[in-house]
Amino acid sequence: MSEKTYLQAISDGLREEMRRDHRVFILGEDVGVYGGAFKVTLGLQEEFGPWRVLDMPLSETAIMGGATGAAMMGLRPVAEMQFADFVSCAWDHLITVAAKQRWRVGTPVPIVLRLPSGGGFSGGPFHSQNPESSFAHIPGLKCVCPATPEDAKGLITAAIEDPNPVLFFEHKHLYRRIKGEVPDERYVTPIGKARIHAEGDDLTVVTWGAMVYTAGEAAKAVDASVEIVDLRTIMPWDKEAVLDSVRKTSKVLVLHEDTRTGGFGGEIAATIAEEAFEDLDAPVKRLAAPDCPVPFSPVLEKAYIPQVDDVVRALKELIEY
Amino acid sequence: MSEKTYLQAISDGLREEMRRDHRVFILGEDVGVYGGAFKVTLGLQEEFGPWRVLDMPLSETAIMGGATGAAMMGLRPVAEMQFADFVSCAWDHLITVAAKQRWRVGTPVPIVLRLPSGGGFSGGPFHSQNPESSFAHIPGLKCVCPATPEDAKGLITAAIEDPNPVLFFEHKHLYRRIKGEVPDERYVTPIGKARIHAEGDDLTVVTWGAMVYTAGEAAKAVDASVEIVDLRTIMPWDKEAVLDSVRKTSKVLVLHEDTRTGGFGGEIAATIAEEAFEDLDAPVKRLAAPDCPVPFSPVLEKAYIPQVDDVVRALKELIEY
Amino acid sequence: MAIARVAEPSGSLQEVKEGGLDREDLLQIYRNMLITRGVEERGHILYRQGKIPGSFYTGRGNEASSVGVAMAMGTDDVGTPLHRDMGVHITRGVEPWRIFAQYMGRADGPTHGRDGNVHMADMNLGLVAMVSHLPAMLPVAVGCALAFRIREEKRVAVAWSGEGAMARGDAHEGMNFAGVRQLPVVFICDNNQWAYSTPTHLEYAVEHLADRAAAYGFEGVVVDGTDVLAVYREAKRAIEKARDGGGPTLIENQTLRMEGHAVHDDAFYVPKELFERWAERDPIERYRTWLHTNAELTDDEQDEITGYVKKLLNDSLQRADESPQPDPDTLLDGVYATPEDLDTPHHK
Amino acid sequence: MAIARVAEPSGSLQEVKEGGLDREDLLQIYRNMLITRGVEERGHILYRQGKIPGSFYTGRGNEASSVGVAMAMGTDDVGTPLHRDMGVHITRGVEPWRIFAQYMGRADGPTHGRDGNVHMADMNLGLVAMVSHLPAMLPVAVGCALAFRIREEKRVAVAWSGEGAMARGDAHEGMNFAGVRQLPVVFICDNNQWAYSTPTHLEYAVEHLADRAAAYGFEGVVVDGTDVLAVYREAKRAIEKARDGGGPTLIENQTLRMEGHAVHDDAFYVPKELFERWAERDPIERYRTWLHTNAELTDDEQDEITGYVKKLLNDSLQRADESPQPDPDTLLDGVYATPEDLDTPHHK
Ligand SMILES: Cc1ncc(C[n+]2csc(CCOP(=O)(O)OP(=O)(O)O)c2C)c(N)n1
Ligand SMILES: Cc1ncc(C[n+]2csc(CCOP(=O)(O)OP(=O)(O)O)c2C)c(N)n1
Ligand SMILES: [Mg+2]
Ligand SMILES: [Mg+2]
Repeated sequence: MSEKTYLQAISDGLREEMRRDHRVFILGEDVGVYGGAFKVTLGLQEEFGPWRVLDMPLSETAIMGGATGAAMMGLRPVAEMQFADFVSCAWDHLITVAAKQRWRVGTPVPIVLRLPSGGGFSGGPFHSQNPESSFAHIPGLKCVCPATPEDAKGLITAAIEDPNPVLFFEHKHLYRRIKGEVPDERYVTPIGKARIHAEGDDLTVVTWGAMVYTAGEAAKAVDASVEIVDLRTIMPWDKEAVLDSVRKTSKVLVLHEDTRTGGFGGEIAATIAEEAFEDLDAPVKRLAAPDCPVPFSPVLEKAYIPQVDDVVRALKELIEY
Repeated sequence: MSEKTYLQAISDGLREEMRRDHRVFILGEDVGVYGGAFKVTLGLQEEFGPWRVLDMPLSETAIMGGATGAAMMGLRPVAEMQFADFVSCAWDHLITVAAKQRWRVGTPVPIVLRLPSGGGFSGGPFHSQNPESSFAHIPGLKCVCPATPEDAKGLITAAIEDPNPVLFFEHKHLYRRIKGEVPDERYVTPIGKARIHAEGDDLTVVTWGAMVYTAGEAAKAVDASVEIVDLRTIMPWDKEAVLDSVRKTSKVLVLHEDTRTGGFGGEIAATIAEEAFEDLDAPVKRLAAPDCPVPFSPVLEKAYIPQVDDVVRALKELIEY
Repeated sequence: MAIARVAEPSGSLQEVKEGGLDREDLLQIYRNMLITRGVEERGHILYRQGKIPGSFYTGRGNEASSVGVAMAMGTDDVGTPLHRDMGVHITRGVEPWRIFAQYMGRADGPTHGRDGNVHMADMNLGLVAMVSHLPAMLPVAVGCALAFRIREEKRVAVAWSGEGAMARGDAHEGMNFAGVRQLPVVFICDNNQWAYSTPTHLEYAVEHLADRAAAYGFEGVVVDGTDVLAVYREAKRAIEKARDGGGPTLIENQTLRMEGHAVHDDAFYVPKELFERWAERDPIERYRTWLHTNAELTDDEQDEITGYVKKLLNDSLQRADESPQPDPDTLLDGVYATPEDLDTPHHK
Repeated sequence: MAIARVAEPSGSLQEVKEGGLDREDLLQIYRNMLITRGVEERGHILYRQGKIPGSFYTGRGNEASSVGVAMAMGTDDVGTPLHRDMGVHITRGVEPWRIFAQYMGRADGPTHGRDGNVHMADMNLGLVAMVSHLPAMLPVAVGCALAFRIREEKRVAVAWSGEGAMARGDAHEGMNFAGVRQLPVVFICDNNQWAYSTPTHLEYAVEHLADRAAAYGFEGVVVDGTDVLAVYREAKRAIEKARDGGGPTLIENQTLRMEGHAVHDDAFYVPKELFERWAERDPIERYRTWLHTNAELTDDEQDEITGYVKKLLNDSLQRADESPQPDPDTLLDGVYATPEDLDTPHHK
C-alpha cells in the first residue's frame, strides 16, 4: 500500500498493464512527450516508445475508429479524449461500430476510452461535462466512474482486461485533490459492483464520481444515519446493492453531477420505484445539475453543480417526509 | 379536412410553410429530384428550385453545421437525415453548437431536423433506431414525435415556427400505414402538450410514436378501461397531463420503442413515481425494447419491438397488482 | 488539373503473367466475377419472391473492381468491403449459401439474422463487417493497419468507400492519419458516379477523387474499374508498396452503378444513354473477351465454369433455404463479449 | 510539390494604397494590433492576479493574421474567429472592457459569465461565438455563406481553423460542400506550427495545408502571417473574389505560437531556437518598421497611439472590474429561445 492521488493511481494502472501485456497501447492527442493534458500518461512514451504511446492528430474519429480497428486485430487500445466533452466527436463510432459489432457479427471490440470529465474549476460549457448518461443508454458499451484512487487503479485494470468497449470517466476534480491508499500489486476491481462508501440505516444516497464526496460531507451534516452507495460503474450498475440498501433504509436520494432530465439518475430512480415499491417510505428523490450547460463563472458553477448544502436540503426533505 | 397519410401530412406542412415564409428551405441528401428516401419532399424542388430544396453531399456534419449557420443568418432550415440513425454523425454539432448557442451567447438557432425513425420492416440495426432519448437529455433541444397525420402536420408547422433546434422524429412505420383527417388550412399544434388518444379510468399508458397504436390495440384486449396518453413531444413533455391521468387511474405503464435502460421512459417513470407517489396503487411499469441493437430478421424484430401481446401482458400485470 | 496518375489499361497475357497471375488465377477471377454477379442476381429473384425482408442492394457493374482488388490481397491482409463489394467476399472464400442465408435473415448467415444485406463479413477470412454509416469502416481499416505497423507485421489493410461517402469526415480523418504515419493501408474508392440519386458534381468539386491523395501525402491512381486486370495490377502495386513500408495509396475505380441504389429505386434520374454506354463496358463481358483473345479461353472451359457456377448457386440456394429462422430466445445473447470471445486468430 | 500559390511579401506604400488602404487605415491596423496584444497581455496579468477563473489562452504572434483578415472584411460580412484571433474581435469593434469582463466571468461580458476566454462574439458585429470543439465553427461559417448565396446577397463568411484542427472531419465536410456549391466563404488557416504540443508533421503529411484547397476545387494561398499587409492583401482578394461569385479560397497564414498552448503550458517541447527565430519576425515590430520606412510614421504619432492604447486598456480594466458577478438566479434563463429572440438584424 502507498498513498497515491487519484491521478497517480490511474497512471500506475496504465503503466502496469503496459508492462504486463505488450498488446496494450495508448493513443490520443498530446499523450506522448506532453503526457496528456492532465499528465496522466507522463513518462509512458519514454518507457514504451512512440508507437505504444501514440500522438494522434486532432481527430477524434480517427482515434476511435483507429482504436476499434486495432482492437479487432488483437491489440488492446487505451484511447484518451483530451476532455470528455470531445467524445461527442467520436459518438458515432462508439455507438455505431464499437457498441454493436459484437452483437451483430460476433467481433469483440476490447477498447478503453479514457474521459477526463466533470466540473468544479471553471472549465465552462465544453471542459466540464459529465456525458456518461448518454453512453449508458447504448447497449454494448460499459461505463465506469471511479471515485477513489484504489478504485481508479483497479477499474482501469478491469477496463483494459474487459473484452468490451469501456468508457472510463475520470473525474478531473478528483485528479489531484483526492489521495488514498492504493495496493502496490496488480488487482482488478470488478465492473458492475458497487461500494458502500458509508454505512447507514435511515437513508440511502446512490451516487458516483465526485458526488460521492459531496454526499459524504452532507451525511455528516444531517441528524440521521446515511448509507452512501458509490456505484463505481453505471453500466452495468449494481442494482442488487442499491435495492439491498433501499430495503434497509426505505428512503433514497439519487445524486449525480450530470443534468437531471434524461440523466442516468432517472433510470436508477425508476428501477428503485418499480422494484422496491413496497419498501419505500418516501418517493425516490433525485438531485442533479439543472437542465442547462455547465457555466464558466464560479458563482454560476456553484449554483449549477450540486453542493453539500443542496444535498443536505434534499436529505432533510427525505427525513421529514 | 381531407384524409391524408402521415407522410402526406408532413409533406403538406412543409410545402405550406415554404409558400408562406421565404426563409424556410430544405437541405439533405437526395431531397431534390428524388424527393428524399421516403419521398416526403417529392415535388418541392420543382416548386421552389434547387437552392430552397438543396441536395447535400453525403455529409451529415455539413448538413447540421450548414443549417446552424444559415439559421444564424436568418433563414429557417429544415434539414433531413436520410434515416434517423445517421444523426449520430451530426451528434456533435447538435449538442455542442445548436443546443448551447442560445444559452451561451444569446444566439437562437431556429432549425428543424427531420428524422425518419423507428422499426417494423426489417431495416436492421442501422435503419430502425429511435434515438430520441439521447437528444431529450440535452438541454436546448426539443424533441417531437407525432403519432397521427393531424399532429404530424401541426407539429412540423410548430417546429418550423419554433425559435429553437427541434428534432422531428417521423415514424417510418406510420408513413403510409396511418391515414387520418387533416385540416386543409394552416394550424399549429403546440409543442409540449400531450393528446389523450383514448380516455379511461383504470390504467394509464404513457407513450408516443408508433407505440400509440400498439397500446390502442392492447387496450381493446384487456378487461379494463385504459387511458392512453400520447405525449406527442418528449422534450418538453407534458408532465401535467401525465400526472392528471395517473392521479385518476393510479396505475401506469410507460411504453416506448427505444431500448429500456436509460431510455426516456426512465425519466417519465421516475417523475411519476416521485410526484404521484401517494396516488399510485402499483409500481410504475416500463415496457420498451430490450437492451440490444434492432435486429433484421422478422422473427427477431418481432421479439424486439414491443408487440400488442407484450402490452396486454404488462397491462394484466398492472390490473392484477 | 489532374494530380493523380491515370492507370494504363490491361495488357497482354505476357504482361499479366509478369504481374503475378497464372492461367488458373485468370480463370479463378472469371469464376469469382460470375459467382459475384450470380449471387446478386439470385438474391434479386429471392427478393421478388418475398423471401428477403427489408431492402436489397447489389453491386452490378462493380464486379471487376471488387474481385480485382480482392485477388491482389494476401491471405493475412484484411479489408472492410462495402455494399457494392460482394466480389470481395466471394474472392476471399465466403460460401454463397451463407450469403443467401444472410439475405433471408436465417440462422446460418454470418450475422444469424441479426443484420441483413451485405452487412456481414467473416473475420476468419480477414474481412470486417460494414456498418451502414458511410464510410465509418475506413478509419477502422486504418486502425487495422495501425495494429500491423505497431507489431511490425507485413500485413496490409484495404479500406473501401463510395465516391459519395468520400465527402464525410471519416474519410478525411482516416486518410490524413494514415498519411501522417505512412500506415500500410490501401484506400479503394468505388466511383460509380452516383450516391443514391446524387451525381458526382454535387458530391465533390475536384476532377478525380484520387487527386485528393495529394492532400494526404500519398499517391492517387485513377483506374478503369471495368478492367479487372488493370484493377488487379494497380491494387497489387499499392498493396505491395504498403507492405514494404511505402505508405498508403488511394485508388479510384471508375464504374457505373448499373442498377438503382437499391431494389426499390428504378434510377429514373440516371440518363438512359449513360447506362447504354456503360453496358458496352460490362466488366464480365470485357473480361471474357480478353480471355478469349489473350488467354485462349475455350468454349469447353467456359461451359465448365458456367456450369460450375450455376450448380454452386443452385445448391447454395437450397442449402440456405433449409437454414432455420433464428431463435428469438437468443436475442440478447452476446450484447457484451466474454473473455472467450477473444480466443480468435486475431485476438491472440 | 506545392500546389498552393505562395503570396508575395507586402510591398511599397504605393502598392498598399492601390490595394485599398489609406494612411488612416494603416494607422488603424497598427492600433488594432497593439490593442490586441495589449488585451492579452493585460489578461495574462489578471490571470496571475487570480482574477480570471479557469484557464487562459492568447494569440501572441497571430496579431497580423487576425487583424489583417478582419480589416479585409466588409461591414456585412461575418466570421467565426477562434482562440488565437482576438484581433478579429478588436478590429470588428468589440470594446476591450467587455473582453476583460468576459475573461473574469462578469455579468457584462458578452456571455455574462456563462462561458469564458475567447468563447464569445458579438453577433451585431458579424461575429459568431466559437465553441471549444475544433473546428466546429467552420461548417457553421459555410452555413452562413449558404444563407448569403440563397438570398443572393453580396456578403462573405470567413471561417477560421488552426492547422491542427484541419485534421478533423468538420474541416473536410465544410470545405468540400463549399467547393461543390462555390459558396462565398474564405477559409483562414492559422498555421502556428503547433497543436497544443503536437508538431505539424504529426498533424498532416502535405507540404502546405493550403495545398488541400485543390482537393476541394478552389485556390490555396500560403501567406507569411507575420506580414499584416500581405495578409490583408490576400484576404481582400479572396473575400472580393468570393463576393463576386468566384467561390472559396483557403489562405494559410504561417506564424509561430509565441507562448504555450495556454497559460499553464511552458511549451518546453518547442525548440528554443524556433522561438528566437520567430521573435525576430514579431508581427508588430515588423509592421512598425514598415510604417517608419514606408509611411513616415513619426515618433509623435507613435507616442500618441501607444498612449491611446494604454489609456484604453487601463480604463477598460477598471470598467470591467466594476462589472458585477452574474446572478445565479438567472442560471436557467434562455436555455430555450423565445420568438422575441429572433428580433435581430440577422433574423429579419
Ligand atoms: C453517414 C451516412 N449517411 C447516409 C447514408 C445513406 N446512404 C446509403 S448509401 C448512400 C449513397 C452512397 O453513395 P456512395 O458512397 O457513392 O456509394 P454507392 O452506394 O454509390 O456505392 C447513402 C446516402 C449512409 N449509409 N451513411
Ligand atoms: C475536437 C477537439 N478536440 C480536442 C480539443 C482540445 N484542443 C484545444 S486546442 C487544441 C490544439 C489546436 O491546435 P490548432 O488547431 O493548431 O490551433 P492552435 O491552438 O494551435 O491555434 C486541442 C487539441 C478541442 N478543442 N477540440
Ligand atoms: Mg457511388
Ligand atoms: Mg496550431
